[in-house]
Amino acid sequence: MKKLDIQKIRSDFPILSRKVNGNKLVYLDNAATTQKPNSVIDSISNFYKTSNSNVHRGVHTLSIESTENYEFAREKIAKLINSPSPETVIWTRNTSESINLVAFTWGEKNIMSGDNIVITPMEHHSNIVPWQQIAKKKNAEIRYLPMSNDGKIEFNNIGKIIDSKTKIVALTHVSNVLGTINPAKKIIDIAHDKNAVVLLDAAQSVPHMPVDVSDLDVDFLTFSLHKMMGPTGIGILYGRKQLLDEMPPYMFGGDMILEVSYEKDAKWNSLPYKFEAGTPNFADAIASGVAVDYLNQIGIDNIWQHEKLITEYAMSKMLSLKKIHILGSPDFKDRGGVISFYHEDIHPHDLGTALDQRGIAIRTGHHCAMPLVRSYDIVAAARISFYVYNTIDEVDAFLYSLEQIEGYFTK
Amino acid sequence: MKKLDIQKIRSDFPILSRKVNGNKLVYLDNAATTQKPNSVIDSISNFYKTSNSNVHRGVHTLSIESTENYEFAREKIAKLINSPSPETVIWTRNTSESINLVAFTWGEKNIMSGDNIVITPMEHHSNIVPWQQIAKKKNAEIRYLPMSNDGKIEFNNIGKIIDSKTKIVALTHVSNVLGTINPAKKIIDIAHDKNAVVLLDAAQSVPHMPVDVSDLDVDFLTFSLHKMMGPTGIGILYGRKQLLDEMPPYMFGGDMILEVSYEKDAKWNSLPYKFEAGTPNFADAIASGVAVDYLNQIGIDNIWQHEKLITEYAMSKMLSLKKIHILGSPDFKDRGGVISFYHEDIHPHDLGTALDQRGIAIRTGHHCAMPLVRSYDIVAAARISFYVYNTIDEVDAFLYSLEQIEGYFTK
Amino acid sequence: MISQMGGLDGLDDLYEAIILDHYHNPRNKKFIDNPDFDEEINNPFCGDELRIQAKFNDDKLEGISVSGRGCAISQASASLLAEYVEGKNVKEILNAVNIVRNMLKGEEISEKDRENIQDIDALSGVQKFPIRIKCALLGWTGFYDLINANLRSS
Amino acid sequence: MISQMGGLDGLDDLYEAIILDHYHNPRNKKFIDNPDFDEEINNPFCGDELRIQAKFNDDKLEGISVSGRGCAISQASASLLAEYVEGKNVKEILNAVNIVRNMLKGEEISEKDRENIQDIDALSGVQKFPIRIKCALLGWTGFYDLINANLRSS
Ligand SMILES: Cc1ncc(COP(=O)(O)O)c(C=O)c1O
Ligand SMILES: Cc1ncc(COP(=O)(O)O)c(C=O)c1O
Repeated sequence: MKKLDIQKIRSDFPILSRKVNGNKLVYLDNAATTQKPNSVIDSISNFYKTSNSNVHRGVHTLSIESTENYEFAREKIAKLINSPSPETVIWTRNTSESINLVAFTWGEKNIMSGDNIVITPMEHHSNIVPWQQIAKKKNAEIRYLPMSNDGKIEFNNIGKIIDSKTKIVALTHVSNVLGTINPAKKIIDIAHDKNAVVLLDAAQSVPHMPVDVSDLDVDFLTFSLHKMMGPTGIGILYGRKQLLDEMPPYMFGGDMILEVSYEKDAKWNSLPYKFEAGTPNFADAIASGVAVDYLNQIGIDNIWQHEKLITEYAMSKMLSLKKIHILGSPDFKDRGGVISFYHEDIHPHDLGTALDQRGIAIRTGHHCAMPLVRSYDIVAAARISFYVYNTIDEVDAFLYSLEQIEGYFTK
Repeated sequence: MKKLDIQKIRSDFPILSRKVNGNKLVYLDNAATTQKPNSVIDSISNFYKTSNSNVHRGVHTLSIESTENYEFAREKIAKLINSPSPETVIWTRNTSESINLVAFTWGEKNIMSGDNIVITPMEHHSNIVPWQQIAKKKNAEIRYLPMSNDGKIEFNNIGKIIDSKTKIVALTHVSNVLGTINPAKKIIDIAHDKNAVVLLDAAQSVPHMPVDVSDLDVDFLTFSLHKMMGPTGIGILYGRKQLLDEMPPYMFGGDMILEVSYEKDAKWNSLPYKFEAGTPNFADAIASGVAVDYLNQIGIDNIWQHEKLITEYAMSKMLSLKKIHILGSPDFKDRGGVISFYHEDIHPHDLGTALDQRGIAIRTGHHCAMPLVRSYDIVAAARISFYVYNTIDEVDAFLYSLEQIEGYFTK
Repeated sequence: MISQMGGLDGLDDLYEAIILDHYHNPRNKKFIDNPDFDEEINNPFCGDELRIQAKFNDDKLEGISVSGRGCAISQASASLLAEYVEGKNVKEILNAVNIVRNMLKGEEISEKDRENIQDIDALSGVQKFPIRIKCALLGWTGFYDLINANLRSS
Repeated sequence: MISQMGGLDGLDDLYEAIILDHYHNPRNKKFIDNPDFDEEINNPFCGDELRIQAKFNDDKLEGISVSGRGCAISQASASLLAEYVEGKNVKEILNAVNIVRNMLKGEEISEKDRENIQDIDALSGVQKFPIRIKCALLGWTGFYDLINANLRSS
């Protein structure tokens, strides 16, 4: 592992020198969205200033440049997750759309009355509600994998849950609330044994650790570029080619067709275009490729090691605070860089507002995982979440402020 | 009407000083996508450099700023089209998604076996294929309004087409191939008389002329920001509040829900959020508001007048060229700034490549309106399309090059 | 080296002494027998919850109980509400709700109105924290809606 | 004042004299009786269309007819194909397709191969116009696929 020069990395992120309420910004809301390096920001400006033109549509130079850049960015994403080919990498708006796409094309076609869909109790709403909806429509059942109190999937009776009627297992790779890293490969193997396919919601893993779709042998993988230094408006759906080929399109319109006539059924374009109707968000797709370049330049492995370090430090300190309760496993080795917690006496919102006075941005609320948060008998939690540009100093600033705020509210 | 200083406007668009194949870029592919002024480009950079944070989710300062900017942009769009309130303005990815949303939520709920859907022969694929698909699913009928040879809707027997079984009339406001400006208000009145709703595909009108949803009394309006100086990745669906309220959601996930539980059905958030699942493309939405500011600063009326002027000039010259055939009405008064044509002896692609040698960007192909182009017994056409930054000089450069190219191919 | 050394004085506008007092010692939590209504209101996004019981005699609020869980602002504001509205008639209550609403929107409040609402004036600092206005309003607008839904129809 | 005054010389790489000649005077357009196959191929995005008829004697191409409409490159390239492949055997044809493919990809072509493909060398300038490579390949890859689909199975 290379020792990262975090100060140098920080200098690539202009927002990190911003002041908030008179203090230097300490951004600890990375699980919601991350900040962007200059190279990504500049990619967008430069594109609009020099090559902007619609893709796949023209023989003129700008259009050719646009199209080449756009497809090159797709190749970079494919390489990052070790997809066997770029055509199985679909641009969407965000993880939520990627999951909806699978639920309402693959699910619509393959899930029948009496089948079941297996998810976990720690899913983001985006990986719960689409499945609840398709299950309702198809008269299928939603099953939850059992989870221990410290937020780990229990495997004892898993064969009773993932069974021959299971069509799909949809689970998060890393929980955005508990930080739990789920043993994806193990679950994929179990599911495949039952001929079920697996969708892995990698919104919180691909940005932070190496993820290899070929090695995992996963069927669908979803993530969002805005959570990995890329622009907003870009999500990814990776799918196994054979599955994507068999799926009907999700949206209809320009670019996703091969032929249209007034009277006959339209014919669909080949992958990946079949799933990309209308003018794509090509400027942001191109910038997404630049985000991947930036991540590769630091090294995903190095990012992961750095986050482990910070998380370990923060966890060990927070576990010793009497009034703070951390959700999920107390063992930092089991988790990604996400720590959700609550204070016995201070509501998360009051904590959030007070920390903001110090320029410290944390997330408070249900984290789009309402049933999970409620299962801890609270209605809201506070969360800090890290990225490669966060430092031990920032964690100290957070801890110091926490102590002060405790004093303020109990004075 | 104010006399526009086009050179000053041009200087706001950095790409317009680019060279292509040694010549100054002449960008005549505006119906595909338009170029962006500095203010829009800078809006994106500045946002990422200072305020970037997820919206609707946090109590911290960045999140508040993001959310306020995002909702303020929505208000600007609402005002531009005179929507009664911002909550009836839904952010989508593009026009295609907006139309799909209506077809598969409103259409799914309201179109029944035996009903019909009325469209026109001059629709973009995005306003054909979704309707063909929902019609097929629902066993409904697609009807085409009759169109004259010069590309105008014929009203003689319209009562036989839009009838008591018509649920929706979906038509383009301005054709992206023929340039035809359809009499929207007249058709809306006829449709409403039969209790049909109307979706107006305004992808080629809102960018170029004043469009007022309240005055038109239209039920749904769709357009794309990338065609009006805004960033890629942002489309709009305007809908009548009552219709939107009654529609089921389109996608499911974070942000569009009010409550989620493991066992019970989720409850949906209010408008507009019900239709905005997952992290929205907020950076581009905010830049879209800046694009609207820029358009307003020039004045939509002025833009329209300038485009009429250029179109008239180009049409009058092109009509006198022996081997050039223009699709649609020869009368420039009936049309927007779009001229599709073909040359008797030179294939559009050869023309496109040759013009590109001169730095002139035109569009060639089926323009995502395959059946329409084929109805003229050609398989592809060339198209020039204007925006406010185009000049008479550029039209002259195009015409001069056209003549030279004719010489080249027949030498 | 910790750079965030500034004080927390900026918070004092939001958390006035009265607010913290009401938060730590909420008023009117006793249950009410045979209330005219007994309902829960909440803001699912924050997770703030309130249960409001109310008993009217003609149009005079004879008794009110407010309990719940949530942030200091939502709970203190609801406690201030409970303390203020008890014994008032419907018109006075609705009027107070409107004053609170306007105050939080940052509109000018007349001297008379300000005197009228007494301790509730402590909420005026919430203006400076726009994201927390919803918290402060939860009890007030909720109670307003409950009165309209439960009393106006009968 | 017209600023676009440059010549069109840049086009000469794409439209070599041989290409324009084949475009204006396409070869092998005569219809064939009892062809082994007679199919249409197209590129719907450009609208380029070709109809290819072919008659084999054993594995030797006895006759071929190519007609269609589309851009100069697609039509000239198909005409070059028709002229070249007539009388060749399947192996020679497939080999030529591969040479053309490699040439258009910009790969090094051996002197022998280049001699071998004769006039077809005129297509080599298309490399510089990547967007037009598809046009140049339409007939070649289409014919390749047709041979594989119609001959290999029998
Ligand atoms: C009339 C019309 N409708 C719809 C569209 C589709 O817009 P988009 O590609 O932004 O979805 C276009 C543009 O291509 C258009 O011109
Ligand atoms: C685990 C997980 N899944 C899905 C999502 C949804 O991502 P998006 O909002 O980009 O659609 C998120 C992020 O909010 C997440 O953390």
